[in-house]
This record gives sequence, structure tokens and C-alpha cells, in this order.
Amino acid sequence: MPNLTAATALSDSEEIRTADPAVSIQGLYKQYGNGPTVLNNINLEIAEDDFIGLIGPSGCGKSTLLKLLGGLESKTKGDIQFLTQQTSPRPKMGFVFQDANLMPWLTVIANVMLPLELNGASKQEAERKAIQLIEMVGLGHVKNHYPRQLSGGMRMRASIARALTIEPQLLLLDEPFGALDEMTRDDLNEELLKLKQLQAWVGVFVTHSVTEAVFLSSRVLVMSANPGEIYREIPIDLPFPRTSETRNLPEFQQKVVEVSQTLHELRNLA
Amino acid sequence: MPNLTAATALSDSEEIRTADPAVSIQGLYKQYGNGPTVLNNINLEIAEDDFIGLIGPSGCGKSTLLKLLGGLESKTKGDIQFLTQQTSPRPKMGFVFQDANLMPWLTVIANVMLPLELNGASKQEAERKAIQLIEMVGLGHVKNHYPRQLSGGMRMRASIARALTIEPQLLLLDEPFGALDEMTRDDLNEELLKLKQLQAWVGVFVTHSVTEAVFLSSRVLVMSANPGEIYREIPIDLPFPRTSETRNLPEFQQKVVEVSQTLHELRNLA
Amino acid sequence: MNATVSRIFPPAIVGVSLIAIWYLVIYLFDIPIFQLPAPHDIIEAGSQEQSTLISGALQTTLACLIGFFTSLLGGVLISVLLAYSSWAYKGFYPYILLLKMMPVIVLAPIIILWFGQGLASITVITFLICFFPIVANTTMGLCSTDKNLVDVFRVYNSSARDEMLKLRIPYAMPYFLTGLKVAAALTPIGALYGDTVAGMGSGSDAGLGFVVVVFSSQLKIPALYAAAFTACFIGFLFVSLVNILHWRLLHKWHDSYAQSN
Amino acid sequence: MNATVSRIFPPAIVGVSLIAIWYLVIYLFDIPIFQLPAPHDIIEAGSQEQSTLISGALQTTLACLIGFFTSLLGGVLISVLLAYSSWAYKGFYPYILLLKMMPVIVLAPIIILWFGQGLASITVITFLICFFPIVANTTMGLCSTDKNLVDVFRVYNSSARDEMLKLRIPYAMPYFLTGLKVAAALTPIGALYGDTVAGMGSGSDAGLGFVVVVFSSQLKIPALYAAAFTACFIGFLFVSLVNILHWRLLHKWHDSYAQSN
Amino acid sequence: DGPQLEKVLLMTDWYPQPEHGGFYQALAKGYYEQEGLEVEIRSGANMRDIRSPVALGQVDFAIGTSDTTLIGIGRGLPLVGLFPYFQHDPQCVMFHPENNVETLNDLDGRTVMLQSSLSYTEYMTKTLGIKMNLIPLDFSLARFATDKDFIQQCFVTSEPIHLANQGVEAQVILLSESGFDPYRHIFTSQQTLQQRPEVAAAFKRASIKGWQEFVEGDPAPALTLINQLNPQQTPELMAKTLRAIKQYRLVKGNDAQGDQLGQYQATRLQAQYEQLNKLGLLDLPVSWDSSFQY
Ligand SMILES: Nc1ncnc2c1ncn2[C@@H]1O[C@H](COP(=O)(O)OP(=O)(O)OP(=O)(O)O)[C@@H](O)[C@H]1O
Ligand SMILES: Nc1ncnc2c1ncn2[C@@H]1O[C@H](COP(=O)(O)OP(=O)(O)OP(=O)(O)O)[C@@H](O)[C@H]1O
Ligand SMILES: [Mg+2]
Ligand SMILES: [Mg+2]
Repeated sequence: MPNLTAATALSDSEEIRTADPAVSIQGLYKQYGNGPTVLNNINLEIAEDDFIGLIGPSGCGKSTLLKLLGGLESKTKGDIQFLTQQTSPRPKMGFVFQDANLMPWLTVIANVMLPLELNGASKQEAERKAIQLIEMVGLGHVKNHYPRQLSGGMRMRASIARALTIEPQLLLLDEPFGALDEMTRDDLNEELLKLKQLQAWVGVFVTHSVTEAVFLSSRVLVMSANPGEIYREIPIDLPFPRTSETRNLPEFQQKVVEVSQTLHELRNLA
Repeated sequence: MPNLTAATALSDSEEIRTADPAVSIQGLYKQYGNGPTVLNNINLEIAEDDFIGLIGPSGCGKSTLLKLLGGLESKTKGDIQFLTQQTSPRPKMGFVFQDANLMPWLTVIANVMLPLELNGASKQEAERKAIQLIEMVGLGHVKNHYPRQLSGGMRMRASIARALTIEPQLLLLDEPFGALDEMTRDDLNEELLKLKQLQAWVGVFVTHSVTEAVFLSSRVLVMSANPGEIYREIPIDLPFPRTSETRNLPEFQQKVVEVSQTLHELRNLA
Repeated sequence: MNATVSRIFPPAIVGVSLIAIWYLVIYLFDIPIFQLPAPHDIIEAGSQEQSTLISGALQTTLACLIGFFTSLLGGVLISVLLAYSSWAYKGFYPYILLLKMMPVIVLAPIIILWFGQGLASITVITFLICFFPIVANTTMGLCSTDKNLVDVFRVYNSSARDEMLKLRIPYAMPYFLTGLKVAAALTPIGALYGDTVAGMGSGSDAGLGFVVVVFSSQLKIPALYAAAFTACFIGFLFVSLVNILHWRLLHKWHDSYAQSN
Repeated sequence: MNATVSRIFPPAIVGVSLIAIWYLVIYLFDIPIFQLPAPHDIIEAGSQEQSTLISGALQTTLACLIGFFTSLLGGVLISVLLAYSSWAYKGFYPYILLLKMMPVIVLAPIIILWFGQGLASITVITFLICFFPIVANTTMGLCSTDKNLVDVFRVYNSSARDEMLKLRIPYAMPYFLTGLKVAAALTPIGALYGDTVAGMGSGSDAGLGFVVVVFSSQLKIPALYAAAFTACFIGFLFVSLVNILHWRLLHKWHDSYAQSN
Repeated sequence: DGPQLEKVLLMTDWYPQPEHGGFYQALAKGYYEQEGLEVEIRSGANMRDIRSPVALGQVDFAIGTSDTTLIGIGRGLPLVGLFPYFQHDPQCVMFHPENNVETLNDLDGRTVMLQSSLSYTEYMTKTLGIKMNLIPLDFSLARFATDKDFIQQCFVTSEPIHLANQGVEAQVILLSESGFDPYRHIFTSQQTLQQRPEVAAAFKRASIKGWQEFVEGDPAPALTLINQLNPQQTPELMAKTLRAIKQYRLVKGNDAQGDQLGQYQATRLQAQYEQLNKLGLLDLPVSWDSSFQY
């Protein structure tokens, strides 16, 4: 069950963070092998407090864009710059993949601890943080299970917990809540926004849910397909912090309609 | 792009079907190993023209129930009977798994042809039917790609096409449209209902989308978790055929509200 | 208990049938003892030559142990090196193959020249025979790692060392263990061959390979078979060791054990 | 072109360094030709004994070919049988292991008694040495099939035959090919050993194993090395064959080639 | 075409070489054909025993030594010695001149590479009490060539010549000097002898004729044939081997001691039987008398 105290307690061990990576994408192109152009001239500035929602038809290149940001695919042309204060060339990242991608030989807790361990944290500290996040995503009762003993939604939640343990500077989420029921999804949406304030990451996420996009984002980018382009940018100027009440605001509903209409418009073009 | 003619053309080769398997589940229990009870005393009669929507929190046992119906897991107690007219003990089945589960060494079209080939269809016939369904789910342009060259949503669509090629008597779908954008999802929902009339299968599907559940189902079963039980059955007595207009009917909205409220009610119990 | 029965029953049945066929063949075709001795002849010869067999077996087991574990270690190290660096892979793999395919018959005299007669040379010969299956399997396993899981490690800025230790090696386990099983089965062959070319021929230093040659040239055919089964028994020990390891490492998560849960 | 360079460059560098070290060792430690001939001695001896080497190589290649392909066929058949029926697996696997671990030194005389001197026996010996890596790897591959994919086949009422042909075998390919690679590298060893114990010693029937023994007993050490490298070359042919097969069968979908796209 | 020839298989103990010269001479000159035999000479290799195939009737005649035949008979193999072609065994130990070996007794305490199965080994250790540290024979000369302390078994007609060709000097002592002195001979199975006695006799006659001519007449036909079958045997090499065969009087033996080409001596056979018996190498009771044709 979602757990407020867990989220609040999370960054107490951390020094006060002034890390403010921002990202600048210029003229980005992507082609797999010599297939068709998947991403076509993507230009995007991500500010320090942005949480960007990507929405668009299946196969338009959302995952590809996220992977390029994460350094997991090589770009064909263009430039991605992290304007971070750190010496390291890339910011500390968290990535929730479209598939859960858990290590089958590790239990839930070991999977969640993994990023911290890879970054040199002590086992003890890793375990403490991992347990907090496992509780947050409601998997406390199965923390010693192996991935194949979990349901699909549980695997995705473990994957979300894993991405958050390292308190990333840049958080990339590829349909993180797609396999969850609406209740759990809404709860986790709220938890995520709380964490954002505590951990202060810059985020980009992919979703197919318009309400989720509006609820979480500072800006929604609607993408069009073949080749993948940013069709329209819709700023969501709803005040933070957003809570379950936000969903009932008329401005919220208005934004939802705006995004939906953009998607319809896009579809009728095709 | 969704394609009406494809669906309409699909069962022309088939003799007129009177196959009407119905399913009866009595006192079904399921436990993995000696873990906790996952499914607790499930009783359910599925009529000949039913399309049942399962909805419930993550980890409540929806996939498990589907797998038991599909004969992929052994039940701990209870009985599942297929009251089919055929001699074979189980009806011809189609199954869309929660993960796409495509064969990585086969192209999209070969994956979609697979069930037909396993059932002894000629290569030619299998190819003809497969191409129709691939067109329907909008993958015509990538039919010779391998799974790893597809986006997540494209993989799920290939998996849906695969389940439909054999014109099953019992169709089981585990969150088939969860990875798709709303437009594609709505289109495929409508295509699916058309196919249901043509192919006359009995269906059970899992979804996290209340509107999808209401739109597709003849009955929605709301499940509760720990242990998994059927909390409430909500008959959806909207007339068939349902089309995009159906979504605008006040009765439709009413049903959506009813299901949502049941889910909230359920949550507040926990 | 039922599980034990179903585990023991099939090999027992097959074993009894094989022995029955064995006797049948001997009596039907009137096969002389020097062509194919009957099981009881072998047992009798085995108990007669007991002390020779046991001291030979101990000596050979020692060579097997050292050869097996050095090839385990060496094989894994080489595989890891090859998987680390594609340069090393391209540069060295052909020569490892070369070394592998160099007939032992040719290498044996050189090995003896360098390592002297006795245990060291036998161990090296055993090593040469065992290590390639380990290298080939482990390298294949290390290179087959699921791309998606590699991505996870890349995102979290994993060091190459952690990627190897925490991802590639666990992922390669099923491959590695298969290679190990092949190596375990080859171990006694290596040690026996080593015995015959580099072993000592007298006293308690004489391994089973030497015993085999002596029995064979003295036409003590039933005793020869007894020696052969003793060698098999050593092999079984190693293979069982690997099987236990296999079960311990994989049964919790790997699909080869998925059925049993 | 760049790709070709990066493929040829590393082994060339390593090869040149190895040869340099080779010469260095010989000159530094003043090693006599009987202990370690220099590369140019070997080349010279090789060209002198050219005709013997070529006719021996042809004969050995023939034995290798038959032994390799029968072990390929036999290994796959046995693996499929073992994977089909857990009864067969439990019943026969221990005895296959037994057969595997029976030292060839012991089996060889029996094989010759049963198959006669010559190609048939050599082939059987090669088969015995090669087939276990194939069986062990293929069996492991067939049993590791992703449970989720098995479920797909079960749902569609697949026959056991189709499940084997269209699921388990493709899934086991990477394992199978690894086993095949190990077997390919073992093939010349098997054939050479077979030659020395069961081969013909005259005319065009004499395999490379004969040549090796003769050179060795006549102290023609450089020629012995030339024969050894000839044997390696045969091994390379087989391994290359398997590598090509590997690439053709896997590059489109398997993660071991994922990087290259 | 002449009359139907009887097919016969002779299995040797090594690849074609002048040590088998008499048989090749008989083959090359057609002496077997004259006796109505079509003989195939097949080279047996080093690492396996020829006695079983003979006992099973897979091979008609084979090369062996009189002691191993006796031991085989003692293990229940129905073998019988037909005729000796070397009166004395050319097996010896060789060593470097620096090694100060004068007699076999000097091997005491040394490491020697010997075929473990040799009756000589048993005889020297058990009867003569010479304690050697044995290592198995691998038929390679590399170690001898590089290690001045190395001592190994050899054929007096072969290894020293190969070594000399490479500039390595080897000294030898015949193992028969130990007092254990078997024949090198042709043996067959009792079945063959009983069922086809005239074939055995014909084979013996032709072979002896071949050997006689090989050492005292013109050996060229045999040598040419051997060189054809095994090009490793060059004319120069074979000439040296032939010289050694003659020098050690292997074929004809020592007239003074009653040796005669193709004939066993009962006294020597009996002595061997007793030596073997004392060493415990004969499992079943063996009648030395009926184990040989003489
Ligand atoms: N193979 C397994 N072994 C052990 N436990 C399992 C196994 N599969 C599922 N479970 C457990 O059974 C319960 C129900 O799982 P199931 O996959 O049916 O859930 P679900 O309703 O489909 O959830 P979701 O919506 O997240 O997919 C979960 O608690 C899960 O941990
Ligand atoms: N490894 C690959 N090789 C070749 N083509 C690829 C590869 N990965 C993705 N593609 C192609 O790139 C396009 C975009 O894929 P991507 O996964 O980015 O889509 P997406 O927007 O995430 O879709 P979805 O919502 O379905 O996940 C698709 O047409 C897909 O076929
Ligand atoms: Mg995607
Ligand atoms: Mg599920």
C-alpha cells in the first residue's frame, strides 16, 4: 500500500542537493541500421524543474527518444547535452523500462538494491533505501520473491522502485504505470510527485494515459509518427503540489480535453 | 491502421459455426507451491455469447485465473468444465499473454502464423489469414521484422493478431491493450467486437481500463485481492453491436461510474 | 519418497535390462571372456585387483582434482578476459582454438619436457583437455546476455567489473555449468591419458591409466574392465559435483527447473 | 574495409608477438631443435614432407567428416529423445555419461574387435569423443526453454513434435552450436587418436595420426610439428564451418549478435 | 588366372619397415602365390594387442614374441606359436655414453622408460632384483635427444639409427642379455592351425624363404615394396636397419648355440616357460610343449 512516511523519509541521508542537470536536445535524428527515420529533427530544452510527459501513437519513437537520453542507443545525428554542474559527463540516472527487466536470479529486494550497489553504496544503506521504496510501491510482502513469482504489475512496481533508489538527477520512465490498475496508479502518481520534490530530479516519462500525462507533467509533448516528431507542446500550468484534489479542478479537466483533442487532431491528419 | 474490411473478410473460408463452448468454474482454488492462497473459491458460469471483463488490483489473481482457464497452471482444488460440443476435451483457444511472448527467432508474420501451423493449416492458408490480422492491428509495414525490432506496443499487437488467427472458440486476453495509446486501443476494441460476432468465441479478458471493460464486456467481474475472489459481478446490458457512438450513451457513462465506484468501494474495504 | 522412487526407478530398470542384454549376448553368441567378460567376471577381477585399483584410483583422482579445478579457474578467467575485451577475443581466441586442437599426442612430449614426468604434467594434460569446453560455453554465455539487462546496467553507470560479476556471470551460469559438466566428464579421460604418457609406472605413484595399460597388455581383460569402471566412477563423482552445483545455483530462478515448482 | 582490418589486426598482432617470443625463447635459452624447433624449421620440414602430410590430412579429414556428422546426428537425436521423455532422461542419461567417461584407451581395443581395423573404428572413436559435448549442450538448451514460450505452444495445442521442432530446437540453438563448436575442436583429436590405435599404416590409407607417431619415433621433430599444425588446420576448418552456421542461424535474432546491428 | 588363391591376413606390430623384410620379400617375389596364398600384410599399430583378434579368428597370422603368446595362452586364448623369424628379440635399452651404464644391473635406481607390459621388466625387477623407476613408453625420441640422463627402451635396429641421423649418439644393451630370451615369431590360433594346417605350413615355408633371401640374397624387392607402402622408410634408412639386423644376427641366430632360421629350440621354450611361471604371469596351467609348432 502506498505509504506517505516512506517517501518523506527518503532523502534525509542526502546532503542538501543543488544538482540541477538540465538537458538540451538539438536536431536529433535516429535511424536503426538503414531502416526508416524513427526520430526526425527533435529539438527540446528540458529545464531544471521539468517533468515532461511524452504521449503519442504506438511505434512513434517515444521509447527510442528515452533510450537516446539514457545513452542506450547511439544517435544518427544531432546533439544531446547535459548541462549538469557535475564533473561527470552524464547525470545520475534512473530508468524504468517498458518491460520490467528485472534480473531473474535476484529477489525483489536485491533487484531494487542493485543500482545503489553499482554506485558503491554500502549494503546496509542500499537495503534501507530499497525497503522504503519497496514499501512505497506496495511490495513489502514479496520482497524476498523472485521475479517469476510476481504478477506483471508487481514486476513493474519493483522496476519503479529500482529506478528511484539511487535518487537520480534525471529520471526516465517508459510507461511505468501501464500495467497497473487505476487506484494503484493514481496513488503512485501522487507518491512520485512527492518524491520529485524531495529528490529534485528532472523527469521525462512516456504514458498512454492522458489524465496521467496532465496530472504529472509540467509540459506534455504530443508526438506524431512516421517519422517521430514533436507535434505539439502543451504546457500544464497547474500549481504544484498536485494531489488527488487536483484531478477535480476544472483547469485539470480542461487540460485533459486539450491533450485529447490534440491527439484526435493528429490522428485525423494521418 | 485499423482496417474494417480485413475483419469482415476473415471468416469467409470457415463453415458456418455452431461451436458454442461454454465454461463452468466451480469452487476453484489456487495456491503456488505452499505460498498463500491466490484464488479463493471462484465460481463462474460463462455463457455461449459472454465476453467477460476481469478488473481488479494488481496481484489479485487475474492472470492466474486466465492461466487456469487456458490449462497452463494446475488448479489446487475445484473444477473447470468446458461444455463444448466437440469431442476434444478442451475448446480451441486463443491467448494473449500479459507479455507479448513472441518467438524471437520468427518474424512478425511467422509468429502470427504459428498457431495455425500448429493446428495443421496449410502454409498458404495460414499466411493469408495472418496477413489479414496483421493489417488489422496495423503492422502491415513491419510484417517481416523480428520482435526485437518492434516497439513494445507493436509487439503486443502482433501477439493479439496471433491469438486471433486460429479463430478460437475460447479467447483469453490478459491486458491486451495496456501498452497502446488510446486511439489505437479504441479502434482495436471495436475491431475485436466485430470479430467476436464473426468468429463467435466466448471471451474472457483482463483490463485495468474501466471504460474498456464496460465497452467490451457482457459482464464485468470486479476482483478483490488477498486472496483473489470475485467481489462483484456487474452485467453490462448495453446493446450489441457497440460502436464508437456507444461510448457517448448515458447508459455507458453510468456503467463506467458504477464499475469505478465498485473499485473505490473495494479499495476502502482494504 | 515417491520422488526418490521416480528418480531411482528408471535408471535401475535400464541398468538391469542392459545387464540382461549383456549376459544374453555373451551366452547367445558364445563370446569369449577376452572379447567381452560377463559382469560377474569383472566384479571378481575387481575384487582380486582391489589394492592396485584403489591406489591407482586415488592417484588419478588427485590428478583429476587438480586438473579440473585449474581448468575451471583458468577457463573462467580466460572467458572473462575474452568477454571483457573484444580485442582480446579477436586476438586470442584463434590461438586458444589452436592450442585446443593441437593433438595431445604431439603436445604431451613437450609438456613432459617442461613440467617433468609425473603429477604436474598429468595435470597439465588434463587441464588442456578440460578447459576448452569451459571456455567455449562460458564465452558463449557471457556474450549472450540479454540486451535489455545490459541496458539496465549501462543506465546505472555500472563499472565493467560489476557488469561482469553481477550480470554477465550470473546470466552465463547455465552455459558455464553445461561446459563444466562436459569438462567433468572429460576429466578422467585426460588424467588417464596423462597417466599413460607422463605417469609413473611403479608403486603407489602409478595412476589408473598405467594400470589400464598393464592390464591391457597382460590381457587381464576382466580386470581391465574393472579399471575402466573405476575410472567411470571417478568421472561420476565429478559430474555429480557439478550437478549439485547446478541445482544449488539455478533451481530458484532458471527455467530448466521451472517445472518442479 | 575498416571492419576487415579490425577483424584481422588483433590476431595478426598476437600471432606476430607469439612468433617473436618463440624465437626469443629459442635463442635466449639455446633450446635444441628436438625440444622446440623454430617456425622456419617447421615450415621447411612441412614442405619436405608435403606429400605425406597431404595424403594423411585427406585421410584424417575423411574420418573427421564422418565422425563429426554422425556425432552431430547421433547427439541431436539422443538429446531430443532425452528432452522428449523425462523417463528416457532419467533412465539413459547416467549410462550415456558412463559411455562418455569410459576411457577411450579401454574402449579402443573393443571397438576394433567389433568394427575391424580402419575407417569404421576410427570413426567410432571420433564419434565417442565428439558426441557428448553435443548431447550435454543440446539437452541443456532443450530443457532451458523459456516457460512463457512453452505456454504459448501449450495453449495452441501443439503436438509434442511441433513443440520440439518449432520451439525447443530453435530455442536451444545457441547451446547446440556451442556444443558443436566444442565437438568440432575435439574432432581432429578423436581422429588422430583413432588413427594411432585403429588406423592403417601404409599407402594412402594412412591418416595424420600415423604420420605423427612415425615422425615422433623417428625424431623428425620439426616434421612432427608440421603434422600437428596440419591437424590444427583441419580442426580450424570444422570450427569455421560451425562459426558460419552460428552466424547464419543466430545473427538475425540472438543477443550474441545484438551489438552488431 | 591360376588356381583359386587362399586369402590370408598377416598382422604386423608396426608400420611397414625392414624389420618385417622377409614377409615383404615373399610377397614381392610371389612366394606366397606360389604356395597358393593371397597374403595381405596389414600393419598393426603400437598401442593395441593383436592377440585377441587372432584368437577370434579375425586375423590369421600375427607377429609377436614367444613370451606374450605363452601369457595369452595362460589367459585362456587358444593361440599357438608357428615359427620364429627373429631368433632373438631386438629390444634393448639405450642411453647416452656419458651415463656410465655397462650392464643391465647398472639400471638399478635409475628412471627408465620401458613398456610396462614387457616380461623383461618383470624379470629384471623380480628375478634379478634390479629396482627401476619406470615410466611408460610413448614411442617418442624427443626426450632422449634432449636429456642426457634419459634411458629408454628401443629396437636395436631402429631408434639408434634415427638418433644418429640427428647427431645424437646412443649406446645399447640387448634386453635378452638379462637371461630372459624370447623369440620374435608368428603365431596363429589353434582353430586356424587345426582347420587349415596346410595353409599354415605353406605360409611358414614361403615366409622362411623370404627371410632367407632377405638377409642373404638381394633384398631390393622387399625394400622397394616397403618404401612404396611407407615412404618414411627411405633407402638410406633401410640400408642401415638391414645392416643392424645382420650385425646382431637376429634372423639366423647363433649357429653355435643351435639357432636355426624358422626353428624353435625346445630347451629355450621350456626355460622361458619356467621363468614366466616363476614370475606368476601364467594364470592357467600351460603346456609349453603343445603351445608351439616345432
Ligand atoms: N509462478 C508463481 N509462483 C509463485 N507465485 C506466483 C506465481 N505467479 C503469480 N504468483 C502470485 O500470485 C498472485 C497473483 O498473480 P497474478 O499474476 O495472477 O496477478 P494479476 O492479478 O494478474 O496481477 P497484475 O494485474 O499485476 O498482472 C501474486 O501475488 C503473485 O505474487
Ligand atoms: N532495435 C530496433 N531495430 C530496428 N527498429 C527498431 C528497433 N527498436 C525500435 N525500432 C523501430 O522504431 C520505431 C519506434 O520504436 P519505439 O520503441 O521508440 O516506439 P514507441 O513510441 O516506444 O512505441 P510503443 O508505444 O509501442 O512502445 C518503431 O517503428 C520500431 O519498429
Ligand atoms: Mg515504447
Ligand atoms: Mg496479470
